[in-house]
Amino acid sequence: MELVVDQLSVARAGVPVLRGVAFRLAPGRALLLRGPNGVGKTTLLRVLAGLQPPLAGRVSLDPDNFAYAAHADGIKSTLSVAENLNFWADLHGTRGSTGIEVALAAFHLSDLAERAAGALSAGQKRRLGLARLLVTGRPIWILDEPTVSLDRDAVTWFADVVRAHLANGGSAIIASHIELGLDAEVIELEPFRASWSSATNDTDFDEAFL
Amino acid sequence: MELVVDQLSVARAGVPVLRGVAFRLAPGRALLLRGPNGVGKTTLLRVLAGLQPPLAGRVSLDPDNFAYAAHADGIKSTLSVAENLNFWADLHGTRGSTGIEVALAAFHLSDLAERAAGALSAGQKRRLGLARLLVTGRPIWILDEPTVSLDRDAVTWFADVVRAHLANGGSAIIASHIELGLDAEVIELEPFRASWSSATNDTDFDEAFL
Amino acid sequence: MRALLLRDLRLAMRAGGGFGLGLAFFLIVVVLVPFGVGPQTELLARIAPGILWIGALLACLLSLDRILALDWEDGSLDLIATAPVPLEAVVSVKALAHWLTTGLPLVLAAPVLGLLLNLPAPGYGWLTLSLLLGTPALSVIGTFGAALTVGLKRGGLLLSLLVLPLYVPVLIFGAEVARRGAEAMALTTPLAMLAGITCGTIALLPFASAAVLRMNLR
Amino acid sequence: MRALLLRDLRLAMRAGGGFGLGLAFFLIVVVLVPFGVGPQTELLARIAPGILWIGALLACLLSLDRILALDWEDGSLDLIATAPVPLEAVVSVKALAHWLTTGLPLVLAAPVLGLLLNLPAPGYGWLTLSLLLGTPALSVIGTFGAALTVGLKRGGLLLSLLVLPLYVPVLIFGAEVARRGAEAMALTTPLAMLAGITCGTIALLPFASAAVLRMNLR
Amino acid sequence: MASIWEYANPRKFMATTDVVLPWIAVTAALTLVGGLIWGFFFTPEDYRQGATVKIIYLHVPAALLAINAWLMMLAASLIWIVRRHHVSALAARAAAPVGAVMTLIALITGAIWGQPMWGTWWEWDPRLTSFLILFLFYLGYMALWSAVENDDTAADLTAILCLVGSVFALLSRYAVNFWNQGLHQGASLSLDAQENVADVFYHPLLVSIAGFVLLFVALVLLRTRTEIRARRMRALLLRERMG
Amino acid sequence: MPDLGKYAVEVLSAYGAALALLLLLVLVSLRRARRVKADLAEVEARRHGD
Ligand code: HEM
Ligand SMILES: Nc1ncnc2c1ncn2[C@@H]1O[C@H](COP(=O)(O)OP(=O)(O)OP(=O)(O)O)[C@@H](O)[C@H]1O
Ligand SMILES: Nc1ncnc2c1ncn2[C@@H]1O[C@H](COP(=O)(O)OP(=O)(O)OP(=O)(O)O)[C@@H](O)[C@H]1O
Ligand SMILES: [Mg+2]
Ligand SMILES: [Mg+2]
Repeated sequence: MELVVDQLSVARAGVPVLRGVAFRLAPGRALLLRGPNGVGKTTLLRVLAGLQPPLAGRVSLDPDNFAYAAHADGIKSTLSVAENLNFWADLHGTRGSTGIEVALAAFHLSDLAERAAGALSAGQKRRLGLARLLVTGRPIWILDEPTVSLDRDAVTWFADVVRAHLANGGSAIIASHIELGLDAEVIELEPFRASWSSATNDTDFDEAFL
Repeated sequence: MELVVDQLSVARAGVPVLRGVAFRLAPGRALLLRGPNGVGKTTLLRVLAGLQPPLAGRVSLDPDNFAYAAHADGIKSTLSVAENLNFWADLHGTRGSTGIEVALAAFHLSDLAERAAGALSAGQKRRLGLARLLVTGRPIWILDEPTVSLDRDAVTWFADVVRAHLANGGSAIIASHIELGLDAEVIELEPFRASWSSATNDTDFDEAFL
Repeated sequence: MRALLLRDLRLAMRAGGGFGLGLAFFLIVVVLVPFGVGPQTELLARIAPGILWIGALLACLLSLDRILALDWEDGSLDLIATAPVPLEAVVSVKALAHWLTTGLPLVLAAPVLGLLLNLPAPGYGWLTLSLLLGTPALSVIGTFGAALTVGLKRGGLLLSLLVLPLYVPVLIFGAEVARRGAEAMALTTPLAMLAGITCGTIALLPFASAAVLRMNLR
Repeated sequence: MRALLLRDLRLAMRAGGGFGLGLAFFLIVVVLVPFGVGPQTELLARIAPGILWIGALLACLLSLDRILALDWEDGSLDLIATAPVPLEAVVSVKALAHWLTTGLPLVLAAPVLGLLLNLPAPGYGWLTLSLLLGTPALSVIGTFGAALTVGLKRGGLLLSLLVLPLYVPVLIFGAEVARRGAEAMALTTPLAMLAGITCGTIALLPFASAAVLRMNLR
Repeated sequence: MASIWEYANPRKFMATTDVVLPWIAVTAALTLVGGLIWGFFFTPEDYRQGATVKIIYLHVPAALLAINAWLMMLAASLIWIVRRHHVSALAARAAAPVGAVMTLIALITGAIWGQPMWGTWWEWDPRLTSFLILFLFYLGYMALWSAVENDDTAADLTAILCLVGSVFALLSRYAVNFWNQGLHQGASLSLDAQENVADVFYHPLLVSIAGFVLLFVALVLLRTRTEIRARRMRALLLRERMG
Repeated sequence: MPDLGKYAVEVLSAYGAALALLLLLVLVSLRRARRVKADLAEVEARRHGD
């Protein structure tokens, strides 16, 4: 179940942003994506999650190996914290096996379980969004700036959860600007930035549209 | 024009979250608000900005001394970066005096000035949101987690802008979980958390509503 | 899929969830008509079946943007799309939830509102039947429209514009059934057509909706 | 304040901004009516002034939630509220922008659509006049409703429910002017009432809207 | 004498109504049942309307209360805006469903009455129409209360809606009158009216009006108590979570 | 039972509908009152308990 990404090019709104990205990710390992604002981290992660097709290149695993946590959390503010998690557990068919208690406990949300999700602060919401990962039961986590709004304690809880996931043979791809204290490979995306000149065959009219 | 905050209590959705917050902020100084998720930083900042009334206590300056930058940036995605900034400059009547070029340059947005704001990445949007502060022409900045989504370079640009603002006699109140490298006083909000027991007179039914 | 249906119904019932508001809108449209065209009973009775159908259609239309846009805005839709459920099933369930929370109440309320417009007595049964047959098609077609406009900020009005032409056949046959019913005329042809349209859209349109949604998500 | 007005107009013109969609909705409602009530010319002519007014009102209603909700969602409203401009002026400008982008096009389009419904010849002038007088009130009242529901997720339908009863007097007098105009009857009283209501709402309601908005922002 | 504003203190209000409410409830039940039985069983038929006059014992009291409940809500809203007494805001909230049901009863009994008298269930008569509009106002008012999460904000918003709505309700009343001259009876309960209803109908009508009014008071008190408790409970639950 | 003549259906249905609505309102109010009272008591007990 090694993930192999090969010569991947991705586009945002039709404009290529990254070209020729390649990496391998073995089970039990984490990968940090680094790169300045606007380099294309979010776009790359959406491609991996199967939400948009790549421009070129190959991802060795099916999208349903990935659990994606985006900038937006997908939280329903009128449902309680527990109802939100239960929904995701049901949808992924993991209600019986994992149980949401583990996920709640991991992010110290058990006390807030009955609270309507709309009445959480920014960081609490984020924790709920991350707890969702645990109930998907998927091996590879794709995390887009997961620690936004988290306080220092919450960041360590998050790192613990990721470490436990890796120890269980899972893996994770994380885009983040801050230090997480994880033992992970780092890939810098700046060199893959798609520039005008790096377009492969500029003469092809069809290609020139892109 | 010193800001004096005295015995301030603030409530969110009718529930007191902080009690008895007090501090002073002289021109040229910055203040960092620290505290775990959910302690009430956002609520406190909204009260200072005049968006909601305090439960008790006093803020020595009028709301129109403050420029507020919230979690949400107030960016119109169909307007260009320049149009967005021009609007705020006009609304604050500073179009003539400061000019938006300074603001654009400070956050390295000049190249993107004609781009529709909706086509920016998360960090670029954030920079546009912060550039707005420069065109308000207001002396005290209230910043709620300003560096969310910013890459390392952008964080230093931001710190430079704040330092320049302080050097001009402005001041800033910043809620943030990460280190900004600013020379600033720090106030930890945890001790001011409004707890059950600190409720003044529990016996009064009228008060018990709150 | 049951989880999704239950969640949508639960969301609709919660504060601000919009359950009953479609109904209220229907009521209000029907109430406004006499203010506009005047209070003459005999005139109102003549236009009653048509107005009731148009009112139901508009009430349905207005709630369409809740079907997908809310889930889009808070990011749930992306996450649902990556969950192990086929998108065709997702859009069908969404349409079903919309019908249960909007269409069905309209069907039940229509006879009462018929009173307000002096609908002739034989019309009530046919009006209800035609709405019962027609509103599921409205929900399914509406879900298609919602999928088309999901990425657009406040696609609400654009959505109406796209969906209304698609509603025209349903409206024509539905209102025809109701009108002929009210005037006690033969109505098998429009009834059969209405039923046919509904079955056809339910069977086929979810595939189009899912395809369109997939495009909009990327 | 000019900046705000210009921004709102510019936003309306941009892609997805909703300019012209109210108009399209108006067109479609008017087009649907013959499908609903049947194609008899004389019947349509009788209900034409009323239907045109109701169509304009609904088109107006549907675009109300754009007035404030968009600015609320992306946080601009908070920032505008902290800017050095009185909130009363802000809501007035918002209502004006809404009228310019929605009400005015409706007024201009109404005579054309009157043709579709066989509006009698003397009716055109009065129809236009009544809409010209009445639609500003619709925008101002609508802004009040938008301010009431601004904090609520997708308050759209609740907004309709709250605003429609408030629209009743405007609709009655407006449609009455148009109908009497079409039938060449005396119409000074409803015309005076319509003008009175419009002036009254424009003068007073912004204070209520600003108050309500302030409450919703905190 | 204690100021009336003291009853705006929730604790005081709860204590007082705790004592008073059972009495009001019992009186209400007795008067209402008495009035309705008198009206239903022991009045003659009207020479024109036949047995349908008996509907008047439901219709007229419900119609009166439908309007007066709104007026009460208006007064309570004003008190909330001016003096910010929570009890009065909650009383307005408590009265709305009662008023709505009264409006509905007036509408339904009126519709049933219309069938034999006017030959139609519904007629766009001004009085009927304005009741329908009133019903819509009730619906909107209640919907707004339940849509807003923060209690104080909800109270503020609904109070202003009630104020503005009242003005527009008056306007609509006038508009509707202008729009259609109606079939409906004028008010004939007034003291100086020439053609008053005959005493045989009048006396039981007064009793059932009294019954309805008492029932209204009892229900509003009961529901206000519930709202106060619910409000306190929400506050406590929130605090509990705050730790 | 008085003789209601040819209007029996109307009068009886008017009484039936109105009384049913009133009864419903009373029952709903009472039930909610009872439930809220019980819930509040529980919360208060929890509060004083710990
Ligand atoms: C369907 C809707 C109807 C509504 C909303 C309605 C409303 C009202 C209202 C508000 C009153 C109180 C007027 C006052 O005392 O000033 C009233 C009284 C009355 N209504 Fe109706 N009404 C309706 C239908 C009818 C019908 C169909 C009849 C029978 C023909 C009827 C007969 C009466 C009578 C006899 C009174 C008592 C008038 C008096 O003595 O004051 N109503 N109604
Ligand atoms: N709708 C759009 N149309 C055109 N270009 C876009 C659009 N959205 C984003 N872009 C551009 O695509 C590029 C990649 O954006 P992306 O969001 O993937 O960056 P990112 O690496 O996630 O940045 P950040 O760290 O700021 O989140 C950026 O340069 C951005 O300006
Ligand atoms: N709508 C609401 N109803 C009830 N409580 C709420 C609501 N919104 C927030 N809260 C609570 O109010 C408290 C203060 O929230 P606030 O957003 O001010 O925290 P914060 O310090 O900004 O946290 P963060 O660092 O996560 O942004 C939190 O405990 C939160 O759970
Ligand atoms: Mg990104
Ligand atoms: Mg915060």
